[in-house]
Amino acid sequence: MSLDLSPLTYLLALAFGGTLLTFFAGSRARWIALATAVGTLGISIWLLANFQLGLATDYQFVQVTHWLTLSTGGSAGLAVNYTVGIDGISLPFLLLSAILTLVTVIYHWDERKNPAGFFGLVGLTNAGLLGVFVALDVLLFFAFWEIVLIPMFFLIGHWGGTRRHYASLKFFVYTHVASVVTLVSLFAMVFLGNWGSMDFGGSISTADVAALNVQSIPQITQVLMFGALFFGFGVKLPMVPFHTWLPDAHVEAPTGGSVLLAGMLLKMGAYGLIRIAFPLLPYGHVAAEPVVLGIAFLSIVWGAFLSLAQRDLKRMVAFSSINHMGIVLLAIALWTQLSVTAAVLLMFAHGLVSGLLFLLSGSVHHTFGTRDIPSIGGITSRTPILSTMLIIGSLASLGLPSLVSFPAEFSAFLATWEALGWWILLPLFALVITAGFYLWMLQRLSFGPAHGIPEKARDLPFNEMLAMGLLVSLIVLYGILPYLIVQLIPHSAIFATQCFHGGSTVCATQP
Amino acid sequence: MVGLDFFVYAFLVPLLPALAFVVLGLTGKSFRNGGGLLAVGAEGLALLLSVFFAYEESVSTTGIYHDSSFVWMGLPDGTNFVMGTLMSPLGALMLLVVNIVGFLVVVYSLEYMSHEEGLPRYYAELMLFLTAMNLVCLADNFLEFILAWELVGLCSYLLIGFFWKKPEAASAAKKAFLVTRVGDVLFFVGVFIFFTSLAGVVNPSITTLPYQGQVCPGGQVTWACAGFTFAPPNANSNAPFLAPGTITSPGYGSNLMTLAGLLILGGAAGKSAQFPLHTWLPDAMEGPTTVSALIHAATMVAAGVFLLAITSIYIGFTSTAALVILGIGSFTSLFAGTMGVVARDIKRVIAYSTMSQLGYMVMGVGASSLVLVGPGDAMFHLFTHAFFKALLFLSAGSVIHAVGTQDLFAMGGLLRKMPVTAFTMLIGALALSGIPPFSGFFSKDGLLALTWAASQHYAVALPFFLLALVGVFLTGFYIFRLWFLTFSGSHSRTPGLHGHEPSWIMRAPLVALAGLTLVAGVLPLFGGFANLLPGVQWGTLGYSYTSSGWVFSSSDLMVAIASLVLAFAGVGTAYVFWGNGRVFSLPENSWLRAPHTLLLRKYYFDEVYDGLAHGVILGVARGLDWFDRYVIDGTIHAFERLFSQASERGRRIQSGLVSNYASWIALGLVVLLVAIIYGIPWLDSLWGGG
Amino acid sequence: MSYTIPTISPYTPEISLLVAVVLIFLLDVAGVKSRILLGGATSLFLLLAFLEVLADLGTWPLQGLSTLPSGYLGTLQGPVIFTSFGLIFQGIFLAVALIVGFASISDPDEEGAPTFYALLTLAAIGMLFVAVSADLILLLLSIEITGIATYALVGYTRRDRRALEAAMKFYIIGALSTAISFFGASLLYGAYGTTQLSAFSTLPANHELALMGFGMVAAGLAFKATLVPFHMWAVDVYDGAGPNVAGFLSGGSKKMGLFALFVVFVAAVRVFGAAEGYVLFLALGSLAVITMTLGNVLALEQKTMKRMLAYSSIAQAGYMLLGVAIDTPAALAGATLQITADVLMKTGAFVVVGAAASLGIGPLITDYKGLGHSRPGISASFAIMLLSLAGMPLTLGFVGKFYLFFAAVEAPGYFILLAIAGLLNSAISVFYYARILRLMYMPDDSKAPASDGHSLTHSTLGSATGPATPRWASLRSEITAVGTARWITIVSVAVLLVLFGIYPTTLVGAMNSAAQQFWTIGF
Amino acid sequence: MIPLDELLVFSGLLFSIGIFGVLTRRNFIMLLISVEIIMNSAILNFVTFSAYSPSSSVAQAVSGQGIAVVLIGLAATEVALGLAIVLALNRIIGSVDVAKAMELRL
Repeated sequence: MSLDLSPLTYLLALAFGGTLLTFFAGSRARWIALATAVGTLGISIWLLANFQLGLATDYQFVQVTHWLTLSTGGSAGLAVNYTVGIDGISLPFLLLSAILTLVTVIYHWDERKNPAGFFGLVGLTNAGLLGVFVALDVLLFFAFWEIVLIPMFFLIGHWGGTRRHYASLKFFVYTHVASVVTLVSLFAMVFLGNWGSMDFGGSISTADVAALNVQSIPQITQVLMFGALFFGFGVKLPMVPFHTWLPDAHVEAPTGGSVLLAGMLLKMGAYGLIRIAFPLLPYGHVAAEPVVLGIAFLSIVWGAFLSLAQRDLKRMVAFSSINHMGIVLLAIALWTQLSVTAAVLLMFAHGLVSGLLFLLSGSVHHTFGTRDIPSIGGITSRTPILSTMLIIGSLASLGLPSLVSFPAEFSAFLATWEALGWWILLPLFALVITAGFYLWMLQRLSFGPAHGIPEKARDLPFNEMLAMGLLVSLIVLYGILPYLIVQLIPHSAIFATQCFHGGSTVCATQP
Repeated sequence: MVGLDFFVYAFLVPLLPALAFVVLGLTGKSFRNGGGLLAVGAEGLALLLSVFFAYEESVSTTGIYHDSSFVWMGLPDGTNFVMGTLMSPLGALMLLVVNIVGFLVVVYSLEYMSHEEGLPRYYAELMLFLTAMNLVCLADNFLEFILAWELVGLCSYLLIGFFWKKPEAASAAKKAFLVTRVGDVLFFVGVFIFFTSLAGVVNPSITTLPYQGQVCPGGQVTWACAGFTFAPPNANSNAPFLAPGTITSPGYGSNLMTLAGLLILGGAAGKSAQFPLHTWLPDAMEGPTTVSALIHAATMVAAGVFLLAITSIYIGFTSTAALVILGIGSFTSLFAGTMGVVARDIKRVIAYSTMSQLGYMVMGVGASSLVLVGPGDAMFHLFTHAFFKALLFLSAGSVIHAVGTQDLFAMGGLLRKMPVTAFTMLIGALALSGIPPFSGFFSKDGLLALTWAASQHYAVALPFFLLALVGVFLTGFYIFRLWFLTFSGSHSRTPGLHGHEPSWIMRAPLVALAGLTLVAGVLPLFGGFANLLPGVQWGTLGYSYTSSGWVFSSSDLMVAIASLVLAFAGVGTAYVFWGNGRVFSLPENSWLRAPHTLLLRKYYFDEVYDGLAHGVILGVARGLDWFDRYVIDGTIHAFERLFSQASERGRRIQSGLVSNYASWIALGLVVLLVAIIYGIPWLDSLWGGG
Repeated sequence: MSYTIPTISPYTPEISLLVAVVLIFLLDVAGVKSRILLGGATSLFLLLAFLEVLADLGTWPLQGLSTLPSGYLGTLQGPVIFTSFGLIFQGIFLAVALIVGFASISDPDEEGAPTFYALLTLAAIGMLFVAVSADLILLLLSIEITGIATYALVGYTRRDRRALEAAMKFYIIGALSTAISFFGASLLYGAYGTTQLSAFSTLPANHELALMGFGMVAAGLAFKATLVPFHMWAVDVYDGAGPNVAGFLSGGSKKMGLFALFVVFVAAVRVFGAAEGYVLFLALGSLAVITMTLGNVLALEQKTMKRMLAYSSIAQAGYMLLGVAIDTPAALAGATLQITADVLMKTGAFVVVGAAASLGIGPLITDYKGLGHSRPGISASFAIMLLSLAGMPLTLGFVGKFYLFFAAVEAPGYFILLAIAGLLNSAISVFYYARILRLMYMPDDSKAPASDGHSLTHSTLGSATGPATPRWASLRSEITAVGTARWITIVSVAVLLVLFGIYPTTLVGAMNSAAQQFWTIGF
Repeated sequence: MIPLDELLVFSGLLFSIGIFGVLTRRNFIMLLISVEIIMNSAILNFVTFSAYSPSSSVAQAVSGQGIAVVLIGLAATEVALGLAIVLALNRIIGSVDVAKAMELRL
């Protein structure tokens, strides 16, 4: 066995090893969790620093190690490899996952309910997520994909709110159903494409998607396969009408769980679309385009309206996630370089922003004992810092320039305009609604005369402030200098957007 | 003259307040008085710089400095989103306005705000506002413009909500943000059209026009190449800035470009409180008076006009779009004026006058686009208006500071108690009414003359010109109603109301602004100031300053005389009703009652919009929420129940009696055998052996 | 017609176990009833046999597993044949027996110990012969040896009413099925004139007779493999039998039935022409789908842990049947892998049920509430087994299911429908596995307000999360309560599941080459 | 010699009788007997087919009879165990009626 290990292997080893240690660390769990989170963040930053920009032809930090062979009746069988590697699309997610995990650990620093379990599960979520974003093999990808469900199930079910049992089961079963649907399609792709191994990258150059023989798959089959993949990834996204697991899961999840759920788990679906469904099934996505776009628009409008109707702060933020992920889906569906870049950037932005907002809803809850927006108000007088953070988070989420969502949403909308013209009015209308529900929330919660505030309410403790401060500074940093992230993406986005429909290397977005 | 190289440092203008913002935002509490002096210092430096830049621009022949080297986001396909600075005559003028008023307001705040809670927040937000506003002036392209524009809106939101404990303030802040957001959304689409379509529809001949959108090499549509950036293709070129009359017909009067122009107008209307997106501005008076003066009178609301002005230069409006712009502006000028006539709140009256004056400016941009000259007149009015409107607001602030109420009918007789304030406010009121020699007369006359000229070419503009004239009458009427109600008479209408003059810290800005109001009107006569106002038709009593010098025009004379007469008539009428401490109230059964109520309720726009927001939008949202919970999620639950029921029923097969199990086995055996023995041949024949 | 003198070496596992049986009888006669002694000895012999099987595979140490020698290991004429496929199953059967035997050391009942171990070992011997049978009669006889031993094993205590009822049901249905399969065998004998499995690969003159024979044999074997509708005994028997015995039935006896189905039908596939074979496998596929669906759906609403596990076991049988229904090397390998995984997880799960009983935990699923906090060791292991059953990654169950479903997609024709059905079933099954996890780890303290990890609510939740005793101390008390042997078994099974889940490389390699050989060469 | 067909029909009848017995009887002993009848039908088949074997191989032809002998032994073993179970069950529930042993259900 070769010892030529990729740094990504070290990253995964650290994440999983740290998690294992955390589970058995008892009262010292939080320190180990912190060390693991810092370590993974460190490696991610090292990867960022050593990532070669503009080297668009292939994945970087690749390692291909034989894992197992599936018998296919052929002579060689089908190799399943431990293949890892990253490009500019996956790297932002690695960073985001490490950041959000760190933030979660800091925020929950004083967790008293079985801290070893909590931090261990958070670490396991992180490890699984990192795995999803580095895996370049179908089995590996799917394995990590499913691993993520497990800790999240426990996090929601044990540390969650009053209806946590219902929510955790719903989350688990719903998303699992979705994943198994994708699995069939993934298999079909491997088999129908005559893949030599289950790798979809790494040993195969990104640019060489043709090597996966996707164009040889009959068109009707491609459409079916695309449908299955789209459903599976879309539930995770989530797309309307398969979204109802999300509000429940979010409302019941513990704060850190929500942060990871919104910040990272939703991104897995979109990542799957960008990485697998769209580039590998060119005809499928072209044919399904109207449906995908329709669902994207529906999600955008639905998320915005439903957020407006919520009384629960967390539920509101959850629905706003549906809205934002709808924009992501829209951007992915357009499948141009600009739009895919926008989608990745928007996900990065949404990870930071929704992370902040979920931290805030957690803090609001345990500071005031409720998240019901109408029953508290004027919190600025008692908790100015919390209120300030809430304002910043809301503004970031409604797409204020100089905060990170703006460049992403702007480019996404620009790409939408370029491709679809006047349909742009729909998401823009939703943008107004988005501004509306956030501002309405601020008006009721932060401003006005104080009411409903319990006597013992205190402003944010230091660790929560630190966690939020970290996110806010990143939101501002990447808002002012978006190229720090953007420069990674588009080179990879070029190759992700090339499709090989009809033997042409020109990407046909519209049929 | 230092030369263009010095413009490299243009970024310092926004940077100085930005630094102050960061310092105040992080450590504001450690400053005495909330760090006001720091703000004054930073803003003072910015003012010095902008004066200097404005001077350089006015004497420069080359005119423009452009730097867009900072790639904010870039794509390999050549689409680059850049940030940079563009120092142009218009920008320099706007910079001057912003920083003069900004500086004076910050100084004024030192005393006016000194008793308020949360001063560090106040100054930090003010500094952030000035940063963003300076950035608006210097924006190099539409993206940067939008960025700054939205930040300005944010500061407006935060500062309107400064007294956040008041529910009205919180509500007004939200309203301001949302209504301008609607405009912004339209603005975005307009920009998108420019970005994607301009290169395709631009008439090749207009590449000769240095500041308009260009056809990109190879027909490629890229960011920098699609008219998205304001700057000329070869930065720092020696091409002269637009001389009057050099704009030819846009030549690309396609419907799409018309639409784009109207969408830009939508953005401008949101920011500049033009009909029908005007409802937020009166409510915005819930903010501190200083904020009203700076943001909601002099600078931010004028940014909409600025947007229209630069768009008219760099891209141009089609005639249809220009006509609509003219119409909206003119209509708003009258529409706002009518509401100003009945308002009781001193600040709201001034707010309506702001809307009205902004309407004149918007009308001016439309008119200048119709007659194919630069938007100099509108910008000139923006310039003068900034001073006298800030003056009016700060004077009103002085009054409010002294008497503690904003109700006009509670005041009266303050002339003797606050002579300086009364005097400065009088200057402001005269300027607003358009009485010479105050600056308002000159700039407003230019606009009216321009609109008259436009109506000569496009008859459809004539009614709007008349509306604007009626607006002149109303302006004189309502502003002097305000002045008389506040200052005239021998005693106040509220017993125990005692006014007093503020300290010199507050008086100094008043006096300074009064001085500026006096001189601003004639500034174009001096030096190269007119260079800052491309295409200005500084028409006074029939004389227009054009490229060929002073030119007499009898029609201009008529316009000037008409507006003068109307203004005096307005003031006179006001005197008749309100002068000398008189209080006019409408008779109970007057036929004017109904219109009066209509005006007081602001034409019921708030009610309609509220109904739309709460009734329709929120109603739809609640309906969808119900659907989401009970239909979509209900379907999921139905599946769950289905399986659960199936499981519960299926369990009963397991009877526990072993004979039953054996029966099932026998049944299974039979089925299996039948399937194998008869099923196979049957299926075989069915599928033809396949 | 000449018999070569059989070499003794391939039979060393069987002989070792026979020695063990004799030894147990002798010890019983000598009055030794100690479970430690008897169980220890049995386990040692089972381990020995297991190692011998590995040695027979020529693969000791383990690295060689992926490169099995091609062709038959022995070329014995007559009813016995050694294939690497069969040897792998020998290893699987011995592993089950070993798990059950070792875990049973911790059973309290000393009186029945000799009987138990003797029967267990006898059953194992029968299973070993099943794995090497080349003759239908030897196959059925070996199954019957195991069958009789297991009937007795279920009711060996003779005092427990439920166990006896289970034994009775098991016996009646078992005897019925045996008789049916022998009847089928007789028809096959009539059709072919011989009972050698290798002979079944040609089409006989009277092929309707042969078809009937195959159908009846299949029905008889389906009883062992708990395929619907031949499954109903299983639920009651698993429920009534001791947990370890249930584990043995589910992990061993059922797998034996499946193996026999593989053997008979892989031989039989060559009987039929392409079209008829296709339809036959379609029938088997439907049977698989019905089995897994019914198992999973009925498991949803079960109240007791054992019955839930029984239904889950039935559902798993449905998955494994895909191995023969799809009939490709990949499917066979996948099914074998899934069987291996199931041996560990299902047997382990039943052992956990026994451990829970010894902790005073009732039979209901809800009785497991809060177990995760009071008994971390076995709960974590149980959780791993359940996750593996649900097909979650990092466990062998994931790899097995993944492989099986891949095989279904990979196979030509409409077998992709089987994959979809299987995956949807897998999704349903997650529901009831997750429910147990929830109960164990998320005690139902719903009256406590939501926690966000903060002080306001923590005082109330602290009590629900169990005593704050040091972790290792509580683990020690857990080991004492459960019994060392049982505890070690449970934990090692869980660890093995994870280890093989992460590194299935050699295991999969072995399955692949064995399945490939077996499928290509047959008998 | 008896025709093959008749023998087969006979064994088929035996099989059916056995199955019928298993399905209708509640008495454990009767069930046992029914199962044995099925078993015997199988044994009969083996002997029949052996006798009618067309195979030239003597070993093959005779093997059916050998199998029959083995099966008789097997059946005896089975019955022995079955009786042991029924005795133990009878001791506890006081009946050999399988309908009395229905505690394990649903």
